[in-house]
Amino acid sequence: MADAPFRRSPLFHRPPIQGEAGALRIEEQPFVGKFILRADPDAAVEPLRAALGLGLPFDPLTSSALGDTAFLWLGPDEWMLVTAPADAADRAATVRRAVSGFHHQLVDVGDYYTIIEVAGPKAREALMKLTSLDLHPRAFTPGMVTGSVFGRANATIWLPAGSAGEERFRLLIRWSIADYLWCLVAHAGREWGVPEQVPVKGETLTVG
Amino acid sequence: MFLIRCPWCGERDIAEFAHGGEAHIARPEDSEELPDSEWAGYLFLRTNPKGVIAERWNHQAGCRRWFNMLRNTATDDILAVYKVGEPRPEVSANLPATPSGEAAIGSGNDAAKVMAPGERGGPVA
Amino acid sequence: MSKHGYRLPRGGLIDRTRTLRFSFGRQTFDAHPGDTLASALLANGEHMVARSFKYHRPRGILSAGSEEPAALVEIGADRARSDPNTRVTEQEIFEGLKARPQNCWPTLGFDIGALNDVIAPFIPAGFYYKTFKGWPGWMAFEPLVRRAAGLGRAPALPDPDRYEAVNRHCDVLVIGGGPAGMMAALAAGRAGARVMLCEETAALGGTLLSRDPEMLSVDGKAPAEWVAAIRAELESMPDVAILTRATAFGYYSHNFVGVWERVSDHLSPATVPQRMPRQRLWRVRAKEVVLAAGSIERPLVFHENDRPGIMLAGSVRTYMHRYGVLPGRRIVVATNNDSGWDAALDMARAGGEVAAVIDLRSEMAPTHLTEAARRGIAIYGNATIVGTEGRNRISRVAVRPLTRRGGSSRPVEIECDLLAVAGGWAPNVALFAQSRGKLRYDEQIEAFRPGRSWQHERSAGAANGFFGMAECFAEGARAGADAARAAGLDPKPLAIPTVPASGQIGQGPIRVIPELPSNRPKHKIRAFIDLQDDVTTKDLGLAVKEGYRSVEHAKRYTTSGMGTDQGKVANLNAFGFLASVRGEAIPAIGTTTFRQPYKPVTFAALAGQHVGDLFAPRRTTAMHDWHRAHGAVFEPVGDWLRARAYLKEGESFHAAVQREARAARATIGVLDASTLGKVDVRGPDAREFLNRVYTNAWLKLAPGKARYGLMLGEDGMVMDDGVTACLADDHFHMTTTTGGAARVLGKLEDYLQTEWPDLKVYLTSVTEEWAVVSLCGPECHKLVSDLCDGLDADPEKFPFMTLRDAHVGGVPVRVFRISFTGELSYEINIKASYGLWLWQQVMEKGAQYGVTPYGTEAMHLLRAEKGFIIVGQETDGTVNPLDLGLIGMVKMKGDFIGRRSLFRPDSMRDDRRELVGLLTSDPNMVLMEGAQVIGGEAESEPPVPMLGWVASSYFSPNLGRSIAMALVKGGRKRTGEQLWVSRRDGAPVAVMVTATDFLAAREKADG
Amino acid sequence: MQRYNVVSLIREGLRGHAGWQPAWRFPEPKASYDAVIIGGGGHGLATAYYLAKEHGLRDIAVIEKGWIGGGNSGRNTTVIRSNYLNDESAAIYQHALDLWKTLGRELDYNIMMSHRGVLNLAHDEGEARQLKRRVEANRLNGVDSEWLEPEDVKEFCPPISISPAARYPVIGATLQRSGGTNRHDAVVWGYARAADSMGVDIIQQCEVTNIVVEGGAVTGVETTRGKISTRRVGCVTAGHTSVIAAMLGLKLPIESHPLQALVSEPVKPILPCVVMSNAVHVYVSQSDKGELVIGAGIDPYVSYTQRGSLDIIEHQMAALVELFPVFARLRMMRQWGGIVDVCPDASPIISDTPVGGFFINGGWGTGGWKATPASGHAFADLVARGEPNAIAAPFTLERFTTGALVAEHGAAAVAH
Repeated sequence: MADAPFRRSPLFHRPPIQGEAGALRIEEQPFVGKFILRADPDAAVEPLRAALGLGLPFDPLTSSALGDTAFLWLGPDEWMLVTAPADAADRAATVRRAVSGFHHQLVDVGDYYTIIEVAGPKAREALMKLTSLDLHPRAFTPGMVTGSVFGRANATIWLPAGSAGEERFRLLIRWSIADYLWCLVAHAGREWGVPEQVPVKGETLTVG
Repeated sequence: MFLIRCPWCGERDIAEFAHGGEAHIARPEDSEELPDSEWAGYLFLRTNPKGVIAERWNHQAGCRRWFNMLRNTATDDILAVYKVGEPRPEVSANLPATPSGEAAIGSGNDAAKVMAPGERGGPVA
Repeated sequence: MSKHGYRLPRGGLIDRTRTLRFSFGRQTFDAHPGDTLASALLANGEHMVARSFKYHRPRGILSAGSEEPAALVEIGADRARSDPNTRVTEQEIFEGLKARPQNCWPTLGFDIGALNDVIAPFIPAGFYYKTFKGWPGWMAFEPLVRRAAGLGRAPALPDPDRYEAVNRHCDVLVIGGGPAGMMAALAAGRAGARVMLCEETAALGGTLLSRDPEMLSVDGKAPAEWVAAIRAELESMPDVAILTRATAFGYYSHNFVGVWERVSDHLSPATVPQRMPRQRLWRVRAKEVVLAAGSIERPLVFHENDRPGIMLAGSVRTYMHRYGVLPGRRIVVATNNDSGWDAALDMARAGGEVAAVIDLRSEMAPTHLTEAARRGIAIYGNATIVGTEGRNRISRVAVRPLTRRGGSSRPVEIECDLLAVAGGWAPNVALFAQSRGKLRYDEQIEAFRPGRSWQHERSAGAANGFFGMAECFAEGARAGADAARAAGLDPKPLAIPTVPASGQIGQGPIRVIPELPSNRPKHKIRAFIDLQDDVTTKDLGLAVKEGYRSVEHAKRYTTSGMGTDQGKVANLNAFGFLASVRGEAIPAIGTTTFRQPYKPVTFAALAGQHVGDLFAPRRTTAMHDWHRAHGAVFEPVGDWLRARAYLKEGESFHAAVQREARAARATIGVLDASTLGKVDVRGPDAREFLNRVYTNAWLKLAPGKARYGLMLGEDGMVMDDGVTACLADDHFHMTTTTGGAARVLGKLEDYLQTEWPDLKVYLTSVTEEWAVVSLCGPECHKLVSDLCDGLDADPEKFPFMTLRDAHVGGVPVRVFRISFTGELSYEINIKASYGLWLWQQVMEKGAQYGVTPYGTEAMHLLRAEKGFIIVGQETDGTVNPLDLGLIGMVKMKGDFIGRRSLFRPDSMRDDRRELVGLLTSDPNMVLMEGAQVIGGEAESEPPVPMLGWVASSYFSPNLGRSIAMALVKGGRKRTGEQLWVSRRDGAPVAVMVTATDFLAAREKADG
Repeated sequence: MQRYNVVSLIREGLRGHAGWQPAWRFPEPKASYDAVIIGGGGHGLATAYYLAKEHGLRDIAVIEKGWIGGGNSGRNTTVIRSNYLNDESAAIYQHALDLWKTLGRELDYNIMMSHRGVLNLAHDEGEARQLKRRVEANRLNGVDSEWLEPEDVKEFCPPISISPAARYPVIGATLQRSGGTNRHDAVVWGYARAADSMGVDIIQQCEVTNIVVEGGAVTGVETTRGKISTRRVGCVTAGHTSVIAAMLGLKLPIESHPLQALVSEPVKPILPCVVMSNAVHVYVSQSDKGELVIGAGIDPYVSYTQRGSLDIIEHQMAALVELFPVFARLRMMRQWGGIVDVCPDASPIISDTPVGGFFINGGWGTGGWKATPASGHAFADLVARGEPNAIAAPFTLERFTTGALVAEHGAAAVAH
């Protein structure tokens, strides 16, 4: 019944799609736990390792992961903590305790961003239609993460390490433009049979 | 299409960056006492050189850090990239022969397209 | 042969087993797969295919590639898919291809426009600068000129096709798939480099495909076989990509190269797979580039050198060996170098009747002379062409010795239906020049060749000035290895393919004569330089004579090289002629600029996938679907779509806004405020930071309290505003305007990173983490209490400008009691994913209070009733806080962004425009926003002195009259004065200057 | 000066065009001039022309480092309009428009001034509000300008799309009917020919390398072709204004940016007017030759290379196709870049300087072409009399100190 709280992800209206023979598969990963952590790495790394058993990635464009929990390097003093939906609150609390001793910022951005997962043998080729990043296997390796421009939108791309078997790229995209990016990725996949996806439109913009 | 080396993220297309104007223009501390002319200088006056410029860039779509860059505005050759707070590096550049003239090569000038008889060939060292 | 028209009985790379039909104008013809429109037309004996731009002279097919200046047609079956100015030499044939002549009326054969040719003596270069000035004026003549100008017609309907851009990085980009390019790709590929090989035509091979396989073998194989073998090896390399039908059109800075791929232009639209785009833009970032785009043959410059049937000798060889077409039966060859002889002998071997070879030189290669003599070809050494005949196709050539010995020798007339001209080969240096390398003029080949490189590229083969086949192989291998090494790989030496001695020959010695002499007086010679724009040597001479001596002036004055081919075959001849009339050397006069693109690229390909629905993102909130479902009209705010008003069945926009605004003060109004910018500000120095970025004071704001803040630029002008709340001593929640969110965060980060690195503050945007429901109205605290578990929102207990944490249905929310309307108001923030649910809760639980959703328009109206500003409406970048009467917002002590600028002389003027209220005497008269305030009831003659302008204007349902805010010179001092607001349609409207808080005024009035 | 008209064309036609005189001389620089104008572009040549014509100064040299009209004059998209917001701007741009109307006849050179109308599109309420404010201000300033509803826009410019479904729907536009385009080369050449005929020395391939100052005042300029003494120097070097000023140790409120433009292949008439859109950042007209002439925004950084980035062009093309879906299959034939000198308030500088006898006319940013005649007219007056007239006064350097800027970002946001 309507009273019970329900959640909606920004791509609620977009069931997974794929190209022929799974050449390219596109799917939203809703409600994944996401937090921005700002802190001095030198101060934060040990307490976090102790608390989570997970170190902060120091090197640009890298990530560290333990099970479903991962830290993504976003900047020299900025990371994204990514967790399984169910663990979000616990992990955040753990981190907050660990860094409480010194100047930091931990912000829940779980609903700010959603994740579009792009997988399949053509994933790299398709994404190269959106970004000027070099996604050649030699250049963009598992574990790497970085922000870039995708079409006309900024997003963060992350290739989780050791995703056994095939690679599953994850695009972290803001709620309000997730639908645009979804359709853009789909467009990139047209040549491999991904069905056309038309952005939500049809709003009345002019008053008669 | 500049290829800019972010000090943290490495070489990226210009599309990922935002330009922040001339670098090393510090905001006056004691603006209160500053004469109007000097405040105007801070607000508006720029060297706008034909030659090496120190300019601010922000890796907007990437790590969101500001950094400084030395570029030869006569050729768009990027000479150095350095972090905020670091001193401006010494560089040598392929500068115009005359103040308003064009760099010997690599400029957009229409006159500098053909080698003068006897001019040394081969690629630029 | 007549049975096949001009198709040779054998040879060529076309598929003779299949026949395709295509049409040109009203006629229908046969062709074979592998044909271009040009080779198919020539096979059918169709030389004349177009009319020139200015004189509408008959134009034939000169070349066999993208350098074609004249043979332009319109193709396409319908009004949406039609492509004007298409080069017949590039368009591949497909079943049902429809081509039409353009720029002629009524027909190609009989074109009224050709009258221009009759009056040609009176319309020389730049004639239009000298006339059409006087009565009746240019505007009267222009329409005629415009109708005569232009070439093809633009499509009449929107383009139904799809395009896309693709990014690529590679170690080595090889441009040109000829012998040099293939060797370069092979060398780099075998070294393990990431290689891209771009070939403009449909097949790799380049010149190899324009040679007689009987005469030229590569490593003992026929050229085509060798090409196939190398291509196979390249394709077997995982990191080598081969693009055909792909033109590198632009060499930009930092080794960025634009490549234009025609994915399906060679297919009938009906047969193009749905999933394939029509064209692609490849955005290539290459570590190293190999330029192997070959060379371009120049025509000879002589009287009447522009007739259909006059072709480049090298192109004739291409038509013979690549397409199996010999475009003439009785052939004359005119040359100034050895390559013309190779062509002539080629044609003879293929069964053409070569009537004569005319060579400007007196020294000719003995091997050529003997072979020609053996074949009974008449030889004219040290000779010139003095004229030609043939209306729509050449029929006769007149020849005489270049240097007359003793008196005039009557020209010899030679019948022919094809004149093949060989003016020498020029390296294709367009991309090298685009890369800003410097050209070097080489007297040996009488052409520019790559001189000094600037970017990471090197040229190879003919593009580098080496025309022999063996040289091209060696050059390519060298360049490929060189590039791979520069890219950090370790290439191994490559075996250079062997070719028979005949393949070694380049063009040999060359004799260039800027304008061949004729028997006519100099000013009667019509020797064409630019076949498209009809530029003759006479025109260039006139330009120099009149002072347009610089190559750029001459080019612009005559339009030489400014056609769709950008002078690929014309420019060098133009420079040569200009140099000769100026009595200088070519390097001394320089060249015009080689601009991008190398050849015209469709707008749509450059736009890529970013058109239509994907043109730009549209940002929507969590409640968007509800708004849509309930009659919302939206307004774009930045990239956001915000509900502007909710129209009920049959309700007008105005009525809806009035209803919503009334409800917000009578019962409860609810607004989706999610789009407001939100920034989480945290750190021990957060207060100090806010104190520096806002005009007002922040050091003492207690946790749980909120405050309105005003942000300026350093120029002292209002940049943004918003409410910022203190969550904890070192933790704040800042809000910004919807449109300003990104700008503000960027600016604040900038100050933190560069100006105040000492401040311990972190900023993180949380704009879209929160959905925001804004409730407004005297009753709304009840609804807030109903919604929030255990929160008593009674205004007494929940003071203005404070916040509370609470829960709705167990979901945590943050409630602010703030107001943008002057009415009792609360803003509930909830995680975005619950936004829609919360909104529905508000509508359900609010029903009993008559809750009414209102949009941005009513919100604007409500805040105006209270006299609140909207940044961007009451401000325009020239308005400071004092102008807005917000002096109370400006702290006296301590610096803040923009403070100093408030003390500049102009900021202290007492006649600055100040924000005031305006009330019309007629309460129903609503002023136009943007209307100008003037000092008198009648407008004087322009310029009318203006006192200011109306920023906001509404009919207020709650005040029962119209209200307006305006920025008026010395406005506040004028309070109580009468002024006037001008109108386009009618007399100025009298208005009373008032304070801006109309609600307060009303309350006062009501006592 | 040899007259240009149909009669002379026919006469010369009959005698093989043997009798045409050079449009200008190629004089050697003299040792001294009453005034030296640095920069042989439209503004510089116009300045020399009006100095000679209206101030009787004939002993003038125009020093051009390359060939006349080779800078922004030969690279701009020749949009002519005067519908600016502020009184100060309206005054100078309208003055220019009035001069344009008769300039062809005055110079005896057809500058192809085509008053085909200029549309400025509004795509959202905010833009509409700003544009309407401009229309109102224009009307009271005597600048012809009107507001069109979408249907009227479509009627005035048939190929445009006014689909309400568009990402940036056209919700209206301002129209200045007297605006339009002209032929840039013709203007440059016309001014040069007329100035030359009054004795002005136009010295091409001559570059100023230094400006000689004695006792705080200019005494001459050093050039690649020798020293020239003079007590009056007018700097009209557009993108290079800062570079020349730097010779005197002057810093200016100017930054020089690349501005790109491009043309399509020529097609038969399809676009009857000039169309500009700030929101999607593109402006377009069709030349007499049939090419669509298209411009966009500037690159954000300082550069003197006359080159820009391809992505600017890509955005520009997407915007164009969005506004004109029927143009999609046309082709970009030629692209190029210029160097525009941009002021913080998007208004020009016509000013004296701390150095006696040294005057600056620059900072026109992306909008200088349309002002050419008025710019030259007002600057000639300043160079001749030493103080700005009423039209130039608001545009002196002083405004940057007092803060009395002439903010025209709204009216000038997109290059034109």
